[in-house]
Amino acid sequence: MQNRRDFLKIAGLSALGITGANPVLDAFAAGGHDAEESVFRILKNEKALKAEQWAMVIDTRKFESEEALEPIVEACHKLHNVPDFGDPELIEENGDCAEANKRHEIKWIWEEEYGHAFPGKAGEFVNDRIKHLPFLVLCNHCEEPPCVRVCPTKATFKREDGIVLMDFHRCIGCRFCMAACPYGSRSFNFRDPRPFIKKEDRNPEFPTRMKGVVEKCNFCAERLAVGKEPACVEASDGAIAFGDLSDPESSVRELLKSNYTIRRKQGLGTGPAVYYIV
Amino acid sequence: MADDLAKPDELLSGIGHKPPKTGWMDTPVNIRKGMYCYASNPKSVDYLGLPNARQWNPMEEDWKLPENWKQILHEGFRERLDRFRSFKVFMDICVRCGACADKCHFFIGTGDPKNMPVLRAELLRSIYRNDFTLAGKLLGKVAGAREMTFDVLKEWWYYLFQCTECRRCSVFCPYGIDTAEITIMGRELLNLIGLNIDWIATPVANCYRTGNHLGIQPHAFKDMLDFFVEDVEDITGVNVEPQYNKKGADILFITPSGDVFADPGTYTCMGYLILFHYLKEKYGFDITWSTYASEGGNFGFFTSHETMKRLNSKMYAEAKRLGVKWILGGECGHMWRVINQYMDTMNGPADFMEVPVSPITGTKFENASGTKMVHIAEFTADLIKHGKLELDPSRNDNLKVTYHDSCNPSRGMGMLDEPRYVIQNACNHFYEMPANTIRENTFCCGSGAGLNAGEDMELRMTGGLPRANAVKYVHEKHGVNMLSCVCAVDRAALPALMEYWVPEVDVVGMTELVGNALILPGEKERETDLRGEPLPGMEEEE
Amino acid sequence: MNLKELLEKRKTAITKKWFDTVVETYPSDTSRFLKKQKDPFDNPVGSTTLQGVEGMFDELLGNMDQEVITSFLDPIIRIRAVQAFSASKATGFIFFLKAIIRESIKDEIRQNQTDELLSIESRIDELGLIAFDIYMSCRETLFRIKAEEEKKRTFSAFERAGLIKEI
Amino acid sequence: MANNKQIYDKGKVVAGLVIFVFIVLSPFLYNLGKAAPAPELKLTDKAKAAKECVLPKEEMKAGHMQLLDLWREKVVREASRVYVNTEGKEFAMSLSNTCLDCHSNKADFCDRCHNYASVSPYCWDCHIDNPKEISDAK
Amino acid sequence: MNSKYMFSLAAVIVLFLLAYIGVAGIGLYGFFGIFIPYAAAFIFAVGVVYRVVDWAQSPVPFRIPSTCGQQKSLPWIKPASFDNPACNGTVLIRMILEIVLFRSLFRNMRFHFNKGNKFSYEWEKWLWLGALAFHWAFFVVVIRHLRFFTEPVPVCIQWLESLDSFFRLEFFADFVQVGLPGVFISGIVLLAAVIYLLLRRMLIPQVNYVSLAADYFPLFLIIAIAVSGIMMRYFTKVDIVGIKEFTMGLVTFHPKIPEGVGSVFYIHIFFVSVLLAYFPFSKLMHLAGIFMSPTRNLANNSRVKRHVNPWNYPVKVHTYEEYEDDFREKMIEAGLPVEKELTTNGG
Repeated sequence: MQNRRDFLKIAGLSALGITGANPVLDAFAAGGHDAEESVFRILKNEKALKAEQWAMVIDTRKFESEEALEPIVEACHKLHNVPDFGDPELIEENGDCAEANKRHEIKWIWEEEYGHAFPGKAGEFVNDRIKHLPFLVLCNHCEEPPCVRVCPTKATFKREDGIVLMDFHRCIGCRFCMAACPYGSRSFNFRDPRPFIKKEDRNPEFPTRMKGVVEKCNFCAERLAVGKEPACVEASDGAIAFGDLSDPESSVRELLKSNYTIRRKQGLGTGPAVYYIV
Repeated sequence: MADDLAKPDELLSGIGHKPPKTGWMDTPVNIRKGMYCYASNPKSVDYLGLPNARQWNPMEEDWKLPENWKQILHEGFRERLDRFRSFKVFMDICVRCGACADKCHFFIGTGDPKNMPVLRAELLRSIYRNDFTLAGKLLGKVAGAREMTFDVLKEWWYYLFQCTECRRCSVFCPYGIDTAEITIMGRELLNLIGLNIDWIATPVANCYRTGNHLGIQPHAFKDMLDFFVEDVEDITGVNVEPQYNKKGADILFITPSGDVFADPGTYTCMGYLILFHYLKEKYGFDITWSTYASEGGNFGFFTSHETMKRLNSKMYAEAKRLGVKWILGGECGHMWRVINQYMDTMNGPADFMEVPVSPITGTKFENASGTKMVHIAEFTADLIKHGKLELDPSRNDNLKVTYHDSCNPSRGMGMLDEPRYVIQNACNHFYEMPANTIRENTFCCGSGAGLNAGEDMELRMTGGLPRANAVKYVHEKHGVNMLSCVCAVDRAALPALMEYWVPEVDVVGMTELVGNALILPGEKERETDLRGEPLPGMEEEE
Repeated sequence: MNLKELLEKRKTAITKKWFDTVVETYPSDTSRFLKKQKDPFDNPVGSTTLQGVEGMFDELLGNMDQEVITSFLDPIIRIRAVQAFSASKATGFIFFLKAIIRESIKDEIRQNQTDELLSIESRIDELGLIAFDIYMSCRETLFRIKAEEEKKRTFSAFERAGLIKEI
Repeated sequence: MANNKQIYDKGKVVAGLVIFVFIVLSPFLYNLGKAAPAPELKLTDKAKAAKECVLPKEEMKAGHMQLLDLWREKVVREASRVYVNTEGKEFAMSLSNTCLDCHSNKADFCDRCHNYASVSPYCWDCHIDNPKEISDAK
Repeated sequence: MNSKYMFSLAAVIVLFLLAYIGVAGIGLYGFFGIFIPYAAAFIFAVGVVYRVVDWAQSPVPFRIPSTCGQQKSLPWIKPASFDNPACNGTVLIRMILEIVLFRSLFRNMRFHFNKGNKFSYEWEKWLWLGALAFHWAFFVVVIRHLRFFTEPVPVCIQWLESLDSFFRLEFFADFVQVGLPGVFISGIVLLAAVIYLLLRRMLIPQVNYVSLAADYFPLFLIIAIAVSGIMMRYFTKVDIVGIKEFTMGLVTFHPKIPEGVGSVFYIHIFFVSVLLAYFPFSKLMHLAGIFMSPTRNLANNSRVKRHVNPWNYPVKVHTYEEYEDDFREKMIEAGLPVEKELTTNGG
C-alpha cells in the first residue's frame, strides 16, 4: 500500500465492480485538479521490540501477599484507563450502588487464588503455601486463541508477534469472545467507563473504551512499539519476566529451563503464553 | 397463437433460440372467431339515437366509419379527460409495475398478453400520450406514444370487448387504477363512431322502449309472472299472486328481467314471489312490481354514461309515480354497481321517498338513506337475523353449495357477507372456494359487461376458466354441486361455463334457496323443489 | 435395461421437456408465465398441463387405461379447444413426445430395441387419437351450449304466442 | 366547460398543493434571513506554528477521516506506528498523541465543521479530547 | 439486447458525459452548479403544481371507490372499515395504509399445491418489499440530505442520521473499507432496491413486455444518482464543508461555487436536477397521483349521501307516459292499472 491515491482508487473500483484503469475515475480522485503523484510511507518504529511469540513468566515465589500485587495491578490499570467501579469516592460521585457496580467490574490483570486459577490441579490436599498464594492472572495470549475464532468482525485477532489484540473500533459487543475464553480474561463495558476513571488518573495517551465493547490485557502493545517492556513487568521488580518464547536465548526461555513452571488449563490446548513458577 | 405448428424437431433444437419477439405495439391484432361479439343491429342503434347506425362486420376490412373518425375520437378523448379525473389520472400515473398483469381472468384463460390489464390500458394510453402529452409529442415511441390508425382502432374494439369491467386488477394496483373505468371510457369512444356490439345495443334499445332487455311487453311480463305463480301453486299449494304498478304501495321491487325470462333465474323469481307472499300473509308487507321499470340490469352502463343514465332514470321515475316509500332491488351485479355508485348522482335526489325501514323488523337501512334502495340480500339477512322467516334448510339438503361473489357487488359495493348469511341459513351444506378466488379477489364469470353472447363462446369459456377451475376444486374436494350467486348475468352465464368445465355443478340464485326453504303459511307438504326436482327423502315417492 | 425402464428413469426430464414444448405453443411471454406461475388458481392452464403430461406419461409406460388417460388428457384438450388453436394445433402436442423420446434416448438405444420404440410410438399415436376424440367432443359440447343458450333466451313458446316483441 | 376551467375539490387540492409547495420551499424558508456562513476554524498556537499538517490542508479537509481510518488500521492491526508524508516528515500515527496534540481545541476546531456538516463521529468517546490538559470539557 | 432499456441506459450515459465534459472539460461550474439546480427545482415545483391543477380541473363526477372488503350495512355485520371506507376518516386511513405501506401490493398471494393435492399459501410479496424498500430508502435519503440545506441542522434530521447509520458495518470490514465515515444503510438499501426493480423489469416476462423506455430511464437515473452519491461518501472524498457552503449558498440565494470540489459532485447534482426536471412530465407523477385516485380516495357512501356531478345534464328518456301510450291497450287487456283510460279515438 504505497500510494494513497492508488489505494483510494482500488477501494472505489473494487467496490463498484469495475476493473481496469479509467481516466474518468482518476479525475474523480484528483478532485478535478491535477495533482502530482504523492507518495507516503508507513513504517515501524525502529526501537520497537519484536518477537515471534511473546511470553511471560511470573515467579509466584516472589509474591508473598496480595499487597505485593497491588502496585502491579495499579500500574497496568492506570496506564490503560481501566475504570474502577469499586472506588467508593466515584460511586458516591456518580450516585451508584456499590453492589450493582460489582457486576460491571473491568479487569486486565488481577489476583486469583490457586484453586480458581488452576482448577484442574487443585487437589484436596495441596501444599499450604501454594493454596494461599496470590496468583497474578491476565490474558494468556494463547497460541490457539478460541476468542479469535469466534469473533464475527475480527475485532479480536492474533498479531504476528503472538499478541491477542482487541480492535475496539471493530468490536460490536456481541460477547462471543467472552463466552469462548476459558480464563475469564475479558470484561464487557456495560456502561460508559469514563466516570469511573479518576480525572487525575486519566492517561490521555491511551484511549478509554466506550459502552458496549469488550476489553482485556494487550501485553502493552503500545509500549512494545516504542521499545518498552509491559507495565506490569516494569512494576514487578523482577518478579515477572517477558520475552520471546521462540528465542532460545531469551530471559523467559532461561527461566523455563531452570524452573518448574505451570500454565493455566493447559489441557484445553489453547497454548497459554503466561507461565507460573511455583 | 403460434402461427405455424412447429415441428417437434425444430422445437427441440430451437429451444433458447426463439426469434426476437415483437413489441406489443408492433404486433397487429388478429380478430378471431369465437372471441368477439357480432356488431350491433343498426335498428337498435338508430332507435337509441346513437351515432353511425349501419350494418357492418368486424371481420371485413371496411368498418364503414365516418370520414372524420379520428377527429371524433380525438375530441371525444379530450372531452372525457376534461370530465373524468379518474380517466385523466389513470392515463398519467401508471408505472407499469406489473402487479395487475396476472390478475385478469382473460389473461389467465386466453394467454393473450394484450389481455393484461396494464396493456389493455396502454392501448388507450399510447394514443393519449401521442395526442395530449408533451413527452409523447416530442419523443414518440420512446415515450410510449403512437398514432391512431385503423389497426389501433381494431385493437381497441377487440380488447375493450374482451374486458368484463370486473375490477379485479384494480384491487391489486398500488394506485387503484381501474381498468373497468378505462374500458368504460374506451367503449364510450367507440360508440361515438358506431362501434358497438349487438349483445349490448339491442338489449339497451329494448330496455329503453319496453323497460326490459328482452323487450317483454307489459302484458307479457304479467303473463310470465302468472306462469310462475301457477308453478308455485303446483308445488306449494299456495297462490302467491303479486301486485303490479300499484300506486300507493309501500315498496317498489325491481329485479333484472333475466330473472323473468331465463332459467335458472326464473326459479329465483319464484323465490321472490314466495318470499313476498310470506311477508304479506304474515306481516302485511305491501310491495309492487312494475312493468315500466321492469329491468334492474342496465346495459347502458356498458355503452356510455349517458345511456346508463337514460335507462336508469326509470327507477326513480316509477317510484315517484307510484308514490312508494322506498325501492327493493333484486339479485343483480352491475345493476347494483349502477345503483351504488351512479344512480343518486345521475337521477337523484330521491327526496320524494323515505329512508328505507323494514316494515317487519323496524330496521332502518342507514346505508341506503340517500339512494332509498335496499338490496334483497340485505333485506332478507335482516329478516333472518330477527327470526322473522321460518326456514327449513333441510329441503336444500341434496345441495352442496358454494358461493360465487359477483364482481360488481364485491368490488363496486362490498356486499360480501349478507348473501353468505342468507345462504348459510337457507341450506345446510356450504363450502367456500379458495381465498384468492372469492370476496374482493373473486374471479369473474367471464361474460360480464355485455359479453354474454353466444358467438363469443370461446372467449367466455376461456375468461371463465379461472372461476370454473376454483369451482372444480371444491367440487372435487367437497362434492359441491351447486354454485350460488346474486347476479342475473351469472345465472345466465355460469350454467354454460359449468356445463363445459364442471358439468356436475348447477347454478342457483340466493332467493331460490330461500324460496325452497321458506315454510309458507298453509302450504301443502312439498314434494319437489322449485325446479320440480324431488326434495330429499321424497325420491321414492316419485 | 429395457426401453421402458430407461424411459421410466428419464421421466422427469422427458415430461419437463414435453411440458415446455406444449406451453411454447403459446406466445413467448405467455409461455414463460405458464411455466413460472405455480398457483393452480392463478395459472390453471399451466398447472393443468403439467399434471396432465405427467399422468399421461405414466400411462404410456403402464396400462394405457383409456379412462385414466382421458382423465389426464381431457382437462388439457378442454382448455385448448376453447383457446385460439386449430384442431391440429390443439391436439398435435401429443406427437411432440415422439421426438422428445427419440432425442432423449438416442445414445442408449440399441438395434434390438427398435421394436420396443415402435410400440411406444404407436401408443403415442393412440393417445393422439384419443386427444382428437376429446377435442371433437369438446367442440360439440360448445356448439350444443351455444344452441341451447339461444333456445333458452328466445323463450320460443312466448315468442310463438306473440308475447315478445323485438324492436 | 373547456372554456371556464375551475378546480374541483378546491379545498383539498389547494391544501395539498400548499403543503407540497411548503415542503419544497422548506429549506429556503428555514434559512430565510440567515447568512449561515461556513464555520471558521480556530487554530491553536501550536497548530499555527506548525503551518503544515500531515497532508495539505485541502486533502485533510476532505479526507482526514480516511487518513484516520488508515492509521487505526495500521496501528492496531499491523503495529506500524510511523507515517512518513510526501514531504518526508515523520508522524506518530496516533489520534490522541499526534492530531489532538496540535488540535487540542476540539470545540473550536473539530466540532465546528462536524456540527456544520451534521456528522457525529464517535472518536472522542474513547480518545480523550485534550491530552495536554486533562479536562473533561464535554 | 432490448432496445428499450439500451436507449434509457444510453440516455443516462449521455447525461453523465454532458456533466463531466461540461465541468471537467469546459469548466462550466456556474452552469452546472447554479443555473441547472435552480432551473430544475423550479421546473419540479411549478411542474408538479401545474399537473395537479390540471388533474383537479377535471371533476370527479361519480363515486367509484374499489371496494376491497365488506361494506358498512347492517349493524351486526362487521364492515371492513379500511378496505371499504364508509366515511372520510376511514378513507384517510385507507390512503395512509396505501401510501405508507403499499397495502394493495401487499395483497399479492399465491397458492400452490403440495403433494397430495393440498394447497397452501405462498408468500408472494417481493414486489411489495422491493417497492417499499425503494421508496422508504429514497425518502430517508432525501430527508438526510437536508443536512446540507439547513444550518443549524434540525435535531430530527440528526436523529434520523444516527438511526440510519446505526447498523454496524464492521461485519464487512474484510471486504470494504467502511470504518469512517459511518455507513448510511438507506443509501445501500436504495441502490439494492432500485437494482432489484430494474432486474425485475428486465427479467419477469410480463413486466418486460409492458415496459417502455420511459420506465427504464428513471431507474437508470436513480442508480446513477445513488452510485455517484456513494462514490463521494466512501471512495472519492469530497470536501463536505465546502459542499455545504455551496448548498447553503443555493438555499439562501447567495450561490457561490466552492473551491476544489471534484466533478463527481457536479455529476451527482446534475443527475438529481435531471430527475427533478423530468419528474412532472413522467410517470413519476404517481407521487401526486396516488392522492388523486378516485378509486382509493373516496368513501363508499354514495348510497347514504348524494354526490353532485357538476356536468350532469338532462338526457332523453322514455317516460312512463310515452310507455303507456305505446302499450295502453295491452295493459288494460291484461288487467294492469293505467293512468289514462282508453279514449274512443284510440290509444
